[in-house]
Amino acid sequence: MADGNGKPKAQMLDELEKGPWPSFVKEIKKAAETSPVCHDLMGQLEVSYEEKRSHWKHGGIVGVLGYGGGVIGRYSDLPDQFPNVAHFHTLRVNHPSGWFYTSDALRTLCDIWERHGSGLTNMHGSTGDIVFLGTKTDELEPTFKELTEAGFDLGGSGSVMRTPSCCVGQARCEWACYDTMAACDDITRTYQDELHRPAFPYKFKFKFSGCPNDCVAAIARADLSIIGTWRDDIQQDDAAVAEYAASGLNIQKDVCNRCPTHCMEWDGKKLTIENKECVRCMHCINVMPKALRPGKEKGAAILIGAKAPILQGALLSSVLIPFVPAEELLDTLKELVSRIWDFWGEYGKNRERIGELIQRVGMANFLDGIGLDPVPEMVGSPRDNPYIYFQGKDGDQGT
Amino acid sequence: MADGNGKPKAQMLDELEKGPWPSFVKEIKKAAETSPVCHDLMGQLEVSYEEKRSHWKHGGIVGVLGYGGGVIGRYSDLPDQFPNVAHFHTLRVNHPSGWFYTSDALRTLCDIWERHGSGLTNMHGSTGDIVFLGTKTDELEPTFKELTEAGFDLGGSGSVMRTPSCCVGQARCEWACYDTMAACDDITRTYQDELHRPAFPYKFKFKFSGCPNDCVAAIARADLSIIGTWRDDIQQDDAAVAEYAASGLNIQKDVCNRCPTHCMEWDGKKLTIENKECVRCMHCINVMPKALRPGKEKGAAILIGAKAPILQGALLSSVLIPFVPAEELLDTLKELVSRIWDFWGEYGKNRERIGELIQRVGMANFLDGIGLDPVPEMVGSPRDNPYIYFQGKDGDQGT
Amino acid sequence: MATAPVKRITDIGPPHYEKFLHPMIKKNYGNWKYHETLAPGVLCHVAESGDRIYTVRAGSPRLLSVATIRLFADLADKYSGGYLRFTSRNNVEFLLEDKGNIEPLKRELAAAGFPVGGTNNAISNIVHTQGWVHCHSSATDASGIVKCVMDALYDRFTHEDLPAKLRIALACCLNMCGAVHCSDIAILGIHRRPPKILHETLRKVCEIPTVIASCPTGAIRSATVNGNPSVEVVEEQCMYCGNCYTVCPAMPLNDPENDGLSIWVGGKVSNARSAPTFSKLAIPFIPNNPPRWPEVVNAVVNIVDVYARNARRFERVGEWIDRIGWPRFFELTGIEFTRYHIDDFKYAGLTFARSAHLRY
Amino acid sequence: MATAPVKRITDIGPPHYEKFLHPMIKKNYGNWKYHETLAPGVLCHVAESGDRIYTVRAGSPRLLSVATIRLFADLADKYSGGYLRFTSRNNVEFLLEDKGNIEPLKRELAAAGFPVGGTNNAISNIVHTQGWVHCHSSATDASGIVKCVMDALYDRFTHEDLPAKLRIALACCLNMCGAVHCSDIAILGIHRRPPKILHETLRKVCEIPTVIASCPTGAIRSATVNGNPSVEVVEEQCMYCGNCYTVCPAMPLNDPENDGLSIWVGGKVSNARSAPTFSKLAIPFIPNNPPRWPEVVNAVVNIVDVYARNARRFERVGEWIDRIGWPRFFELTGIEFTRYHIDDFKYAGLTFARSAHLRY
Ligand code: SRM
Ligand code: SRM
Ligand code: SRM
Ligand code: SRM
Ligand code: SF4
Ligand code: SF4
Ligand code: SF4
Ligand code: SF4
Ligand code: SF4
Ligand code: SF4
Ligand code: SF4
Ligand code: SF4
Repeated sequence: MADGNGKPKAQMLDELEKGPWPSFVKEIKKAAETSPVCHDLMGQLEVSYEEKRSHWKHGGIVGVLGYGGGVIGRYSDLPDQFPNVAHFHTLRVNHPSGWFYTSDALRTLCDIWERHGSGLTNMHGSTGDIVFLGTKTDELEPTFKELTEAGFDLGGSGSVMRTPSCCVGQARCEWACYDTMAACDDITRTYQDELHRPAFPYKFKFKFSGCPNDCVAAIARADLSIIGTWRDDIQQDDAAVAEYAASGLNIQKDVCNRCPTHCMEWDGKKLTIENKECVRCMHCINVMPKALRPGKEKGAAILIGAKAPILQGALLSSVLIPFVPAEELLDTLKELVSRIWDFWGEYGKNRERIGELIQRVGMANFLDGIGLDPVPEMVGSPRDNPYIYFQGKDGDQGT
Repeated sequence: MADGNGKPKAQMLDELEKGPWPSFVKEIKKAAETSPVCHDLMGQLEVSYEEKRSHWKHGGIVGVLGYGGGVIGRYSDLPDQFPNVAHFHTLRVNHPSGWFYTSDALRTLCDIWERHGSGLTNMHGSTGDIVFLGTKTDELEPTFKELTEAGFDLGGSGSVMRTPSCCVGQARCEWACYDTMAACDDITRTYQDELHRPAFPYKFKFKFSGCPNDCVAAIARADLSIIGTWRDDIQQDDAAVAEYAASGLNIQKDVCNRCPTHCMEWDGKKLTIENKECVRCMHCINVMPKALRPGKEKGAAILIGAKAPILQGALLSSVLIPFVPAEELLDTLKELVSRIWDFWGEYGKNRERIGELIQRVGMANFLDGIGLDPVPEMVGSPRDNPYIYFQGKDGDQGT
Repeated sequence: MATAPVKRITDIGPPHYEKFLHPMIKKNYGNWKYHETLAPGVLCHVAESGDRIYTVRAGSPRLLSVATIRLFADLADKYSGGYLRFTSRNNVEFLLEDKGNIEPLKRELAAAGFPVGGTNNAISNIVHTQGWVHCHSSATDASGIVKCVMDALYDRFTHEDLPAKLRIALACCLNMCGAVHCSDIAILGIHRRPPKILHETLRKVCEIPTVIASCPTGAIRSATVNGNPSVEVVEEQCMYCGNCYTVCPAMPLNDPENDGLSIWVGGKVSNARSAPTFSKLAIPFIPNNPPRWPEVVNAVVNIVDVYARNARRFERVGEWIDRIGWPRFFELTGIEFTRYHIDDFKYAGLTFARSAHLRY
Repeated sequence: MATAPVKRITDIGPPHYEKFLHPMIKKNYGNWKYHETLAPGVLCHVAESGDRIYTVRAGSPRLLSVATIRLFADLADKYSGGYLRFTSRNNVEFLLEDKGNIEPLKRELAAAGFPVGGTNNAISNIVHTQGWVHCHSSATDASGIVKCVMDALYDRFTHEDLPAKLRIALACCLNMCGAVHCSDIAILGIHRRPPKILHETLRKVCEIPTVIASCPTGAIRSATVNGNPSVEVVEEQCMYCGNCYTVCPAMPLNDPENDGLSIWVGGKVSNARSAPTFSKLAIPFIPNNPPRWPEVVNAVVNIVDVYARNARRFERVGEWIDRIGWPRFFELTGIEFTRYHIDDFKYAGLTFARSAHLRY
């Protein structure tokens, strides 16, 4: 794997330097210029490419003092061949809301990681963290020390609240119906303890999207998905609508006909929206951003339960609270979260996500448990099977 | 319950003689004029109305010689009070395809039933049979004898092929894409043995509808649902379309906009159907029967598995064979049925409908079992979960 | 007196339908061109040959005495050459060659108390089941409720003024012989108490493993009662489906105080426009209130009226609700949304509102 | 040399984002009016105040060396006042006050090998995971395939000529860290062999009840192996999900001959038009073929091309397939429909074609 000079001879990986898209192999090689760790990473990866299999062992538990998460332990199963990656742990560093940085902040992170690790990162991990990719056990604490001194902290791993993330929101998007970045930052900060010290049955993710476009995939990837929306009518600028029409947009075909509720009418001159029937899908607004905008009464819908397929199949989040005004969002959310976590803590099985727990005990029982009244917005449709568990002992339950 | 004259005093039931809709109570009273059984039926029913509960006992096994089905045993739990309905069995008489009768045939049936039973019927039962409602055990065989002599036979009950039924089809409907009545009659006749002698894990129902309007509810109520359809283009008469438009039909709104695939265009003069995208839903044809008709290449789709909710929830039938030309329908159907029944006989559990069996073993295994290749028409969409059972032992399965 | 044994006739099947077909139908079989509606309940089918057959459809209580069947036979003789049929929803249809016979037939039917209608966008007859008239399993009566509801909807049968077809069905227990599961409006008899076990009977007539296996929720466990093997029901796990009763007479569910009705909406069978779909829960429970079940009648009439006022042309009940959304359905009908509406059976998760598509 | 213990800093949370916001963003925070696209990868957001901020978005391999991050920092200093951000799909965005800086920045990015694009109806970056670079569980590599696919789709990143957004994601095992389950096109690493049990290790590091409970299909049973308590796997019941491996290192699934990729299509996340929905199986298995995975690249490019040619404006992949139907999708793409496409997991029945809506 290594030629006479100790340089990685990586014929297969070299193939991945070719082509127009930026190459991760080039990145590893760049890092290898200052980090011997990366030589061995290349070497082991080349073996994986040859043998078509991972050469990492199932992770062990490593971390920094007082934290139960934020580090993923990783060991090579070819430590003799590639001693520099015998340990190759990652640190998950909590990113700032919206993934905004100054050049200085980035350089600080680079300097720390060059000193203590491979110099390789993921910007960012799928949950949103800055991922410091690969270091040894005894570098963990020093890295952490420098990070916190620079104002950074670790993100989540294990059975904790995971690093919340959010879309760019009001920082640069005209559609944000609440301040996603403030909410994400506040929740992250409020639940520091839950982020760093595993006390849950399993992981719990928050994602904040400012509108139903859901640019942070909250509905698919977060146990609690906060999605901005509005309650009143779409703001409409008729002159701007006319301009779109004049500039060649086929409003009938590309806007009205694609409206999921067919609640728009275009008579060639005037666009009429039957707002009572609009489901706030964003399509018309997306197509005509200068002419249409979300209403003025802004806020968010809170949905619960998304997750990947293991164990009982993937879940999408579903509506828990149809609308909270923006001003009340954080209070409502915190009140809600504490009840949800209490319920989950009491009834959740080990490695059972909240969405799975709801499926297991039933949504109605879950609502009872957290003290929320059922509303029809929570369901796509009412049950179609007659297998109803009626409650109570008296003669008139269920009426 | 009975006044001095032995006449039923039925105050609650009397209420049901009022109102414009034809009254079943009047029917019972009419029958009571010649049948003492109906007095006691009224009496017991009045008790049920007072006490809000059924007074029938769980049925016992009664029947006619050599048949395992066609009779539902029924006993009163108030036999002392209403001795004439102490036994109150029903006979299910196989109706002629399409529920067509001559007045003479009906009179024959009436005469037989007046002689041997309550003189009350259901025209018809939910499965389609002529239901002779209420007689004693020792009247069963004589009734049967007279029925067969008059050319009638019993229908199904228990774990048999149930009485098949069909829509009026080509007898009076311009849309029938195959001869539903012939198919229903042929299948009924071919499988006499399976109809009369229980040899299945559970019931098995056939229903034949001539087109996707499905006037016999095959897709919801039959284990095998044969639904007529066509393969080529909708037959279109432009002049007649124009007439509909002239007579005030809003073709854009009421036809085009309601087409599920939006494959129709109306420019105010000419209707254009993108037939490749038409799903043969029938809507446009239903609205403009003089202008549009099913294509010329007619046949049927065969769907499998519908049933009511007990045990694991209701099922709708799903596509098994997307299209069989009308000429080949009966041959294909019989070939298919024999393979399905073999598979069901071998793998079906007691009281497991075919639809439930398919759910349990998996559609792909069922297809294997009956020797049918999977085609994409069988699914609403392919699986969305990654839990695939790959087959075989070699390295290339699943490719 | 000993008689020689006559050969017993069996397995002859039903009479062949051809014997019962009107000559004009036989002639034009498979060659119909189009149809028109002349009036509610009166259709005219036109054949390629130019022949026309007129259908007059009358409502029926389904539970018919031989007297009434003979009346129909007489009317058929008088007006339709002796030919008639019944429909898949238990109406009776007279098949007329002579257009002039339509009105006299209608008059005679009216006089005898049989309304003509049920075609197109009228409400047709209610598909239903046995109820207290013949079934042991029933949580309610069938014919009685049907009579009351149809009395109230009589004008909807004789007029075609709804936005689209509206099919009502009734089943008196969860076996759903009325196949109510795909109806625009379904009335379903339900039990709400676990079976009361008759241990003595059970011991004699039921197989314990079969009983245990019959329960979809696994609520039945084996137990020793008075020293004998029997079963017990974990009450919290029972949702009163009655399947144990079906397999074992010693597990009756009847309970006058707790049996009653539920109302379901938005199902359909036809493939027209939208795909066939199940009915969904609208009202979880209405007590039995014979003989006229006013609460059930009001509930159904209310849903029909709200639908009639709000749906667009060619929108079936379910298609209308799809457009306006369930929250508005509950709002418009004034029906309360409860915990029972939220599915908790096997596919529950898929019925939750899994999008931010929201109306306020 | 003994040093006095410094107070260890913990639980400070991430830096507050405000520190990192461009002054113009801070000023107009929450007061943006609309946006325009100036070119692929170049957006202009206009504030109520009239201020304009220009965003230049560049593609990134996500796996970045500190050298490249420093390059980005330098470019930010030069062109965007030192302000930049990353997107939820791992692209980097420079936030420019001066429109004149757009072109020079683009040129420098191009020179450094970072394409500008990914906006609107372009294909943006591929959300992905660790693969052989860092994860023990992976059935394939992540970064390598992403590189190859994006090389082939390069022009689709730099041009906005698709009918709608098209999001691709990759996950290297069924844990789906890449959250591929709701992507227009998902590439998913899969195992196809049951775990090989390392009984010695198992005995030492795993709890047998936990291992047994971890299996969604109940394929794991306790067993005695060489006289010691261990587990066995009923091979026919295993669908290679890897959950047992996650909870117990002694159950590895890696198998070079049988690991590989599957392709899924038609998922989406946004609520625009249609509701969010899962991706569905398109290709059950493609073998691992490093370093360039040509079969995977061709499969993805083929689907993209067929979609691009056939979909209507604003139709996401799933919306397009909904319109044309799955049979035509398989026909147009030339992908074979197999038994594996037919669902057999818990909601299987609901995925069958439960209507007579058929295209021929
Ligand atoms: C690093 C990261 C992938 C990446 O390359 O970006 C990742 C990596 C791992 N994930 Fe993940 N997950 C990562 C985001 C996700 C996401 C996406 C998200 O958060 O939006 C998901 C899907 C959403 C969800 O939570 O359902 C995800 C679903 C899983 C699961 C399945 C969880 C489930 O309930 O279905 C597992 C299995 C587990 O928890 O045991 C898992 C487990 C793992 C482990 C810890 C492997 C294991 O079994 O121990 C991986 C460590 C890899 C390594 O060696 O570094 N990872 N994981 C992501 C975290 C980086 C970050 O902090 O920013
Ligand atoms: C008479 C009839 C109702 C009626 O008033 O029309 C009827 C009556 C009974 N049905 Fe039914 N079913 C009748 C059509 C149906 C239908 C509708 C259909 O066939 O289109 C269904 C729903 C479709 C289906 O098959 O799934 C139906 C689904 C059931 C079930 C549930 C089966 C299931 O798999 O879910 C049961 C329970 C059972 O089989 O043990 C059942 C059981 C019964 C029993 C035998 C009660 C029992 O548990 O033993 C009822 C006898 C009542 C009596 O005393 O007369 N009946 N049953 C219908 C038959 C008349 C005829 O032959 O024409
Ligand atoms: C006579 C009958 C068939 C039979 O063999 O008995 C029949 C006959 C016709 N049906 Fe039907 N349908 C009959 C039960 C059904 C059923 C089954 C049911 O109700 O249980 C359905 C499915 C209902 C559902 O979807 O829940 C049914 C769905 C249709 C449709 C589709 C309507 C829709 O928009 O969904 C049409 C088309 C139309 O009416 O425009 C149709 C149209 C017709 C036409 C116009 C067909 C024709 O050209 O002759 C017939 C006259 C109908 C009318 O009532 O206006 N028929 N039709 C049945 C009469 C039942 C009754 O007495 O009311
Ligand atoms: C920067 C970013 C948010 C962030 O905080 O990082 C973002 C930003 C914008 N999104 Fe997004 N979206 C971003 C990820 C997403 C995601 C999440 C994902 O891809 O994982 C989605 C959901 C995708 C899905 O449905 O699978 C998403 C669905 C949308 C949509 C809905 C598109 C649709 O028709 O389904 C719009 C509206 C549009 O493009 O017309 C949108 C529109 C926008 C607008 C135009 C909003 C605005 O007015 O500023 C932004 C510029 C977008 C562009 O790329 O054309 N954004 N957007 C993300 C850029 C990712 C990238 O680098 O490519
Ligand atoms: S989710 Fe909405 S508010 Fe947030 S960035 Fe996307 S479009 Fe803007
Ligand atoms: S936001 Fe969506 S639902 Fe509302 S009017 Fe626009 S396109 Fe229609
Ligand atoms: S199913 Fe079709 S063919 Fe049969 S009667 Fe109804 S409309 Fe006519
Ligand atoms: S039959 Fe249905 S799908 Fe076909 S064109 Fe007519 S309305 Fe459209
Ligand atoms: S629905 Fe139930 S109660 Fe009614 S007839 Fe059928 S089995 Fe009997
Ligand atoms: S009624 Fe149904 S749920 Fe209750 S015990 Fe009997 S079978 Fe089980
Ligand atoms: S998807 Fe699987 S293999 Fe890939 S990083 Fe996540 S856990 Fe590891
Ligand atoms: S891989 Fe999954 S299905 Fe197979 S034994 Fe392990 S947990 Fe069970």
